[in-house]
Amino acid sequence: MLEVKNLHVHYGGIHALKGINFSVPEKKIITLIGANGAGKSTTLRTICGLVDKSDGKIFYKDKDISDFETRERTLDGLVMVPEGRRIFPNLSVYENLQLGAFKRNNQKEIKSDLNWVYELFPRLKERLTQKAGTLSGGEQQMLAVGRALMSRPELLLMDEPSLGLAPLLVKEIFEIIEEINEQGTTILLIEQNAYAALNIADYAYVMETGMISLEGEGKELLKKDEVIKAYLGA
Amino acid sequence: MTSLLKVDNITKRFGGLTAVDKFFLEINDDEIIGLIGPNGAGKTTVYNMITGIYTPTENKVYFKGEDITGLKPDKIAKKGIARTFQNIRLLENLTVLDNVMIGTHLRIKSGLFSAILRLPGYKLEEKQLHEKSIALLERVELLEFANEQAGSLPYGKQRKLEIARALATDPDLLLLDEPAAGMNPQESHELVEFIRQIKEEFGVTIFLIEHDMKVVMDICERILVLDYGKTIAEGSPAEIKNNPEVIKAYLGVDLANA
Amino acid sequence: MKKKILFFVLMGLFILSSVVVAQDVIKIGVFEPMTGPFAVGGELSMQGYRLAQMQNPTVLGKKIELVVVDNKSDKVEAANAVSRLVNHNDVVAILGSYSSGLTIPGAEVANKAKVPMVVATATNPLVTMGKEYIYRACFIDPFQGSALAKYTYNNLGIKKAAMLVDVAQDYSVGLANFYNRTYKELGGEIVSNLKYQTGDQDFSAQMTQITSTDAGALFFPGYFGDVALIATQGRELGFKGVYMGGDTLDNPKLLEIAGEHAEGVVATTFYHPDAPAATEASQIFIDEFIKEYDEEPNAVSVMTYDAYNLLISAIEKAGSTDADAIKDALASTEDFVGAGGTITIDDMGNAIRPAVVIKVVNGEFVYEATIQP
Amino acid sequence: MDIFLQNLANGLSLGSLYALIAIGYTMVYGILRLINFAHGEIFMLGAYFLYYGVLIFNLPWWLSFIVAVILTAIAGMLTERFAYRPLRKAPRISILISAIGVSFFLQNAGIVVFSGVPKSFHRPAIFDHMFIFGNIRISSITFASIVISLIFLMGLLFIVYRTKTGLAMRAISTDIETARLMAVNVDQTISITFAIGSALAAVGGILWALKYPQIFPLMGMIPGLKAFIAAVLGGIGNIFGAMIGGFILGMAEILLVGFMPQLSGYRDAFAFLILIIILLFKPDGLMGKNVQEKV
Amino acid sequence: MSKTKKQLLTTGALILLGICILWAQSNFNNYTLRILNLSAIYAILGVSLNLIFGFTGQFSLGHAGFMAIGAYTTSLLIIPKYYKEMTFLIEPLIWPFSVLQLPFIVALLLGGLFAAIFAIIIGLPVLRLRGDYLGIATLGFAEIIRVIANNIPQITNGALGLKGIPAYTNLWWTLGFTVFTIFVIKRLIASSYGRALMAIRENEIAAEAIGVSLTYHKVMSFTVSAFFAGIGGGLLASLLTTIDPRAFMFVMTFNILIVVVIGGLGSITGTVIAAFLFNFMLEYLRPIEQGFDLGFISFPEIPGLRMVTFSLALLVVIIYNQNGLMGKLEFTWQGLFDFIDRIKNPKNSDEKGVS
Repeated sequence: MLEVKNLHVHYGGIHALKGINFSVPEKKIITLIGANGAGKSTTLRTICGLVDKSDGKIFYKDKDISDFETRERTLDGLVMVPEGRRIFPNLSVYENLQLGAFKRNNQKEIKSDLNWVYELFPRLKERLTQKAGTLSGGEQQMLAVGRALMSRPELLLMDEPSLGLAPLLVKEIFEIIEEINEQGTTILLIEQNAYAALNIADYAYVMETGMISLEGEGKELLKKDEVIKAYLGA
Repeated sequence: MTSLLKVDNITKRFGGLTAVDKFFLEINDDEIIGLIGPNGAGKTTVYNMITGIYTPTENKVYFKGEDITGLKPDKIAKKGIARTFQNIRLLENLTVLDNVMIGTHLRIKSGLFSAILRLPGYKLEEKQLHEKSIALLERVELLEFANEQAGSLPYGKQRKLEIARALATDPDLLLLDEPAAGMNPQESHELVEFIRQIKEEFGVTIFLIEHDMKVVMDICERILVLDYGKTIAEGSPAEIKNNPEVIKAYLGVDLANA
Repeated sequence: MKKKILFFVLMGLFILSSVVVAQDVIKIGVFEPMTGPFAVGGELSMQGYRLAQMQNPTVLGKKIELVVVDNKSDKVEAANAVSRLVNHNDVVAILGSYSSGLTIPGAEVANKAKVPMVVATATNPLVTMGKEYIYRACFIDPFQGSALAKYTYNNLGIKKAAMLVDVAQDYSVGLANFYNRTYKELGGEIVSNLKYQTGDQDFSAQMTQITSTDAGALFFPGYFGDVALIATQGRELGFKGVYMGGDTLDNPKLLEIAGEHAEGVVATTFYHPDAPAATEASQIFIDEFIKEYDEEPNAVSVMTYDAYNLLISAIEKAGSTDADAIKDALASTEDFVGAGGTITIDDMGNAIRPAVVIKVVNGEFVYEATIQP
Repeated sequence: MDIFLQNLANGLSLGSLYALIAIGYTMVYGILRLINFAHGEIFMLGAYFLYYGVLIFNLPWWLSFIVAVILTAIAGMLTERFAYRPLRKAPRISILISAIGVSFFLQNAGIVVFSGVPKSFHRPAIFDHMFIFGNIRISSITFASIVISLIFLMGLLFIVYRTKTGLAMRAISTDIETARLMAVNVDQTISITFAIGSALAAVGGILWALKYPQIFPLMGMIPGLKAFIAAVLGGIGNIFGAMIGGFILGMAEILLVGFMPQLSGYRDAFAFLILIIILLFKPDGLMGKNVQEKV
Repeated sequence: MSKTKKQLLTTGALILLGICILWAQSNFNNYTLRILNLSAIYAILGVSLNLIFGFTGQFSLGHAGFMAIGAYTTSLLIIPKYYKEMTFLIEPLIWPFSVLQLPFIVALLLGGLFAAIFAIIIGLPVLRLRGDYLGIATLGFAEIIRVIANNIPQITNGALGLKGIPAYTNLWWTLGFTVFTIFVIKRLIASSYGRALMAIRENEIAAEAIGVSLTYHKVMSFTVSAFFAGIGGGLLASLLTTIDPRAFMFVMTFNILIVVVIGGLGSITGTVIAAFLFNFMLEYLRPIEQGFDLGFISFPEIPGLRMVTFSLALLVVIIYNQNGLMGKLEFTWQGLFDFIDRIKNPKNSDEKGVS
């Protein structure tokens, strides 16, 4: 579904991505793990077109989308849940969800998707008219995910969904990721919480200083010594 | 003996919402205390009240027996309370060294004119501050980055730098807001060691907020659990881990034993 | 890099073009506000200069070139502009500028550099004071102010008047001051002395206040655009007294903007074709002006027209472009016949000339009276 | 008493014009966080377009009005396209300088093209009418401007809070990047914002010229500044606040002169003084949201 | 590079500047000298605005107000008595200004001091505001000062303005004060206090949390900035020999702001370059509207075209240099030598560039 080929990114003087290659097959959960500053977020942002690549190609649904605008990519079902949730704090919860469905016009479908989101996140339904900025961190994360779902993503990119969440919520959010995937959405996940991520991932890549250093099936990587030592804690 | 910090049943309301309800805490010298709780429970609000960003709606905060309620953050920092932030707040466009040196500014004795005219008194003081900052950077293993822009450091080092900068203010009490956020287990583990060491070396008392249970359980001698602005439990790590109410509100059943 | 080169080449061309000058011309500098809040003044002034130049293109057998520099309605630029005319363009003499505030810094520079200057419309006494190279074709505010005050009190018999003054304009403040003084000396009473600032366009509060008094006249020494608005709003709010103002009002635009509300406005100005002081040059000027610009002339244009001719005749009289010779010729001007009347220069460098009182009747300025200095 | 009522009417009249211009100002600010110093010049363009429409092309009034508003909206979009869009990723202050540049440009180009001599703006006879209630006189333009301000306020509130474009505008105002992720067409939405803001400025300029019937290239400077004060007073970015701010400012200016005529020379300073005093008590303006940074 | 060497170089450069001034004063015509003086005054104003805006991050639009205070104070203290009697037509000048006449330097410094005192009075309440709100409030104060100046003829002579100000200003004064301003502000920036100012710019919350008093430092920066603005105003007054309140409209502040932003916010070098560029460009564009003949093609005279071109040029410059000409870079001796090095050995620099 997504193919990244020899992707290079420069930030000012820094060579942030040094030619990475990976692919995301349909209906799977793929995860990128790695230390801070390894270039995971940059990868995701480049795939969405928020960061300009300096070399390489990105194929999505067999199309070269390397030079597409962010908006075009989103219209085509490539949707990101950005790091730090980035909900619109001044808008109500409902309006945030509406924005997720911004590109769509079929009110009936939107309505049914809304109901699906309410089912996934009953707490959002209770707070529809509240300003999103007044939600707690966990609720904001749910809103960010819910908002992304409202655009009917085919490939959902998630940037550190568990960041800054209480343990109970971390668990909940991973369950939801799995559920979304079961409904047919492909997921590319970046996580600090390598343990949880590898547990749900079909396939995983380990990133180090702008390169992919290791890859394999999620559960297998969990057993690898270098992964255990570096990312899971002794 | 008076305790180092006494938070006397403070309450904070925003409009109709009670963010923190009668929070009580006494910290003695040399303790490491943890504050945990679900997102939105009011943990950071407690910090903000201690460091002067908010003024409690009710009751007072005492530091070394002195009422510090309503003082401005810079005055509180001068009294000896330093903090870090949940979302790192470095002076990103300044160098690593400058970040630390600004931390020493509050102890400066020379006046503005002395500084502009470069009088001997100021020169000497500047030299001392410089040396102190260099030593501090060396201690936290950031000396090699001294002249780089703080914003260009990798995330983990930024966290460290923020702690170093807080230490530069010569605090007696250090408040760390989610120091391990965004770190992987290996990094968190190193952080725990780091915090332990600086506590010993700099003789600071530490009060931290953290979600990473491993870190909290490892390092804290005493833990408070906040939920909906109320303290729902207080005790040793072991007690907290098995407190049913905490498990229900915060830890979740299986993760409690992780 | 290519862009930069292109930029410098263009830059170089401009600089070059200003250096390349034709030989047999006499250069006269003009500094006027072509941009900024006084752009209107600059434009009206240029109409007079241009018309005069067309009729009188040579002096001493050489072609006259007008070097026009913009002073942006800004004091700093006014001084820069004159400095440029003097040092960069090497002009023989200078004409300008519309307002006193702009003329004074320019006059300082010119006087210091010993370049003669003829001022057309700046009426503040300080423009020429203490500067031997600066002369002016118009009368000055103390005369105009007191002339108007006398006219109000004696001719119209109005004993109570109100004033509405633009505190940000030296012209307005100066004129108001002299009017106020004379009017009080005569025994009149200023029942309301209100202020506004350049740029204000709403005068409803001021006019409401003035309407509530028993003032028989309102003296508003402002620029014609503002005055047109004041007159309109005053009538709308029911003010019934006589409107009075200075030379800036002698402009057909006032009648256009204020329309019927300008009816009855009384103003002092430099000339009127029906005035006894009018010369044969007056009618020629009016005819030519209408022919050239397709509109009625205004007081500013006639003064700049005269200033140009006054300067040219002085150069002719001096027989050379020597600054001191021109200066002396200017100083000794006697009974120079201009379109706006006859000018004699006094020992302060100011023109001795009568003021003409005009009044708007049926949408036209008509001659009322002449006040001798 | 009559004088007081007359002053109230005067204040209302001036305030409604300030309000109308302030709404456009605040709208652009709300979306782009840009103090559009060129707003006053756009306002000027509106008046000139109408002038040329009626006088040069002899178009009927209603048609000239529509054409002028549309042309001004296009002018606003063009300034955004060429002077602000290239700077979207630049520091905010650079865009501000660009706005100052546009303002200088339009002023000076106005002088070159339209000439610096004021033009008389002849109004249709209907606007010459004065309503007289006892001793109180109120111009028909006052009623027109109040009614038009209210209509536009309603229309704007509808667009901003009830339409998809409005939703996009509000999203962009908080977070452009995330708005892009929602497939919002950012450039187009900002263009629309400028078009609406400029159209409002045009309507303001035309009403202003009807009330104060002379137009000149710098006519927008002071009304622009006052509208800016009004917008800040009400809490910049807040449409309703701008309206309130406009009325407060107009009323305050008039009442100062009305009740303390000896201070009439301080009128412009008074506008700022009110603003500063209000800001000292409400640092984000009257209706502004307290967007204190979350720590 | 060693410190002594740098100091030596700086001293050398200053002596060279002195010689240049000496030469310029006798060889340049008054026009060029006037533009140079004006540029130097703009540099003083720009560098001082850069302190509060570029280094402290406080959006201040009140510079024209401080200039006005400095200009009026200086002027009133140096205008000869007979001129004061002659020009104050509306109301006589109040004591003690009516009798005082002080040396230029004293008057200038007092002008700066008055502006600084005013800055403290204004700054204490206003500097609590942030961002655009601070900008409009300071702009408001500047306008209030101007309006007051219009309305107190017994001190300012109202709109008639002050005339007969002795023309003391020359390159020694203007460039001397430029050097002095740069010296003081650079020293301030490089001190612990300067770092505190930059901390406030970067992140107010963090700065306060590490003990930087926001009020003290903001007001301090504002005051120092106003002091030099006052001096700049005084120099300008003596250059023009006449001032009135219109000279200090907010457009004046905008001009200084343009200089600072075009030069690069937070770069003193950039400000100085932009100050000269701004004034020389305005003058060099004059031929455009005078109409000119290039031999093969002739352009008609279009009054006002200069300002149209200038504003377009301003737009182009800001669009192509979004962070200003210099960004945050400063001139240093080290940088100069590196630069010369690179020109001499282009190959060398290529290798360096990659690393």
